Amino acid sequence: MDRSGVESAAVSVQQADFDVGAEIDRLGAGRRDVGAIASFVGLVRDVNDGSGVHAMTLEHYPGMTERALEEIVDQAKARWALFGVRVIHRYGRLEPTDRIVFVGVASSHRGDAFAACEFIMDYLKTRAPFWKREETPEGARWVDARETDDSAAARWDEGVADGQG
Amino acid sequence: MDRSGVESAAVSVQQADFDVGAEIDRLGAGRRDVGAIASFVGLVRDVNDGSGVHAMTLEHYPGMTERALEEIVDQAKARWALFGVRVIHRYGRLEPTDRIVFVGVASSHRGDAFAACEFIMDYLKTRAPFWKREETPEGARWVDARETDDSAAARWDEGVADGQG
Amino acid sequence: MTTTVKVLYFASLREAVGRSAEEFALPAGVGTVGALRAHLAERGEGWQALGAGRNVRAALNQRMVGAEAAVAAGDEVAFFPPVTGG
Amino acid sequence: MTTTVKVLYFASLREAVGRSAEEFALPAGVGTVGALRAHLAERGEGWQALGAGRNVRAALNQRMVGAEAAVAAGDEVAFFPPVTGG
Repeated sequence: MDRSGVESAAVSVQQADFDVGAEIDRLGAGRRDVGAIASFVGLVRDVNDGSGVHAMTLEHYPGMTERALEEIVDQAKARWALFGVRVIHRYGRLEPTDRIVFVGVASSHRGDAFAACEFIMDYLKTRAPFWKREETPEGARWVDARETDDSAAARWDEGVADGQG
Repeated sequence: MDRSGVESAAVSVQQADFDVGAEIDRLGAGRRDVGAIASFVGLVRDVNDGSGVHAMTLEHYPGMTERALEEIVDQAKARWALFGVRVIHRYGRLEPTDRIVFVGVASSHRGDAFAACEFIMDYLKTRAPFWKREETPEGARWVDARETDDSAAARWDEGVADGQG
Repeated sequence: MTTTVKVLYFASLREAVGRSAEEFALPAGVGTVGALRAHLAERGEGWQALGAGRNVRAALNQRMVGAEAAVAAGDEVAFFPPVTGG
Repeated sequence: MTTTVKVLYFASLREAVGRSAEEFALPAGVGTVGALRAHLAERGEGWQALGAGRNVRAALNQRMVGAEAAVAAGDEVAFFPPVTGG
């Protein structure tokens, strides 16, 4: 489904930080018909649900994580006309202002790029096996999943029903 | 409306290229409660409406351009909870793969960041006074506005009517 | 005291009318952007690009406006095709 | 030939049951992910975190599945709370 011929890994799960500018450049590199690159960067915040957050540790399910992210990318590629997709998700201990996740999508037109980028983030939030444990002044706690994340992902299912099925 | 206290120029209209990674980093810098940065980069494509494009020249309306972009940014800030917004639009002669436009938005949560970023692009496409003249094998031609751009911008008006009016 | 408006033309419209800017003395009875446009469209060769059937947008003092916007001496009025940036 | 399933536990569920992985011999009559979960929930202290009222998700061979998914010897089954990455 990648039309570039040269396929680099779409998905990385890693402890290391990443270079946002370089990732965005790579999404446009080597082709002259990319008109739009939409991207998203998620960062650790120093507050969540009213408590201060000193740090967090991201646990994940090695093996399944990569597979889940690749399936989400494949779904996005099946649904929109995309040239390239890149997903990077970190795990381990992170502090406020640290980058957690990057999603970048290259397409001919901005509508597809925006939709696919947001779709991937929404699906990632409900289907990729990561769990956050926050360190707060009241002690460590596992972050609860948000209902708004389920509803954000669900609206894309409705979109499928409305579309070609 | 900018809560950072330190306000840098939100809007730049320039001939020079820009550094996407540095712009995204700046959107998150200096605060520890930014959780989401959505961004968009528009690039010159080597094809448009079936013709090859060697280059294009972007004309604009100095003075009004900056004002129009600032108004679009202000509307986005009034509508969503945003920490920072950055819009850069180039003018002059550009070639395929050159960057044309950057929009970046920082917020606590991804929903606001994505919505504001796409809103700004949609409004920019219909309200910022830029005009593209393409060089093709068949000669130079002014690019026609797309009806899809009008409808993309109009869906946000409906959103206002549905909301607080 | 000025009795003129500054009129600007952009893109294909600038090429059609053969100029990018002019100072224009507002004729009696021309009080809106739409009336100014209709008046200019009567100038002859090239100016029909401002005619009623054409897709022309207008700005008054650097803000997009409709045909009904009131125009007065000292204003800056711009005519141009639909924008295509981004 | 193996007669066990590999069972993995993550995040708060891992802490509640006091282990991250085990090889578990499938009892007679336990043929689905839901039945396996109910069986494990009966183990006592800590294991009620897998109980019927709790918000537990499951994966079979590294794919998210519902309680009805058929499980057989050699499979990898994981139980965990709703995910919170991104």
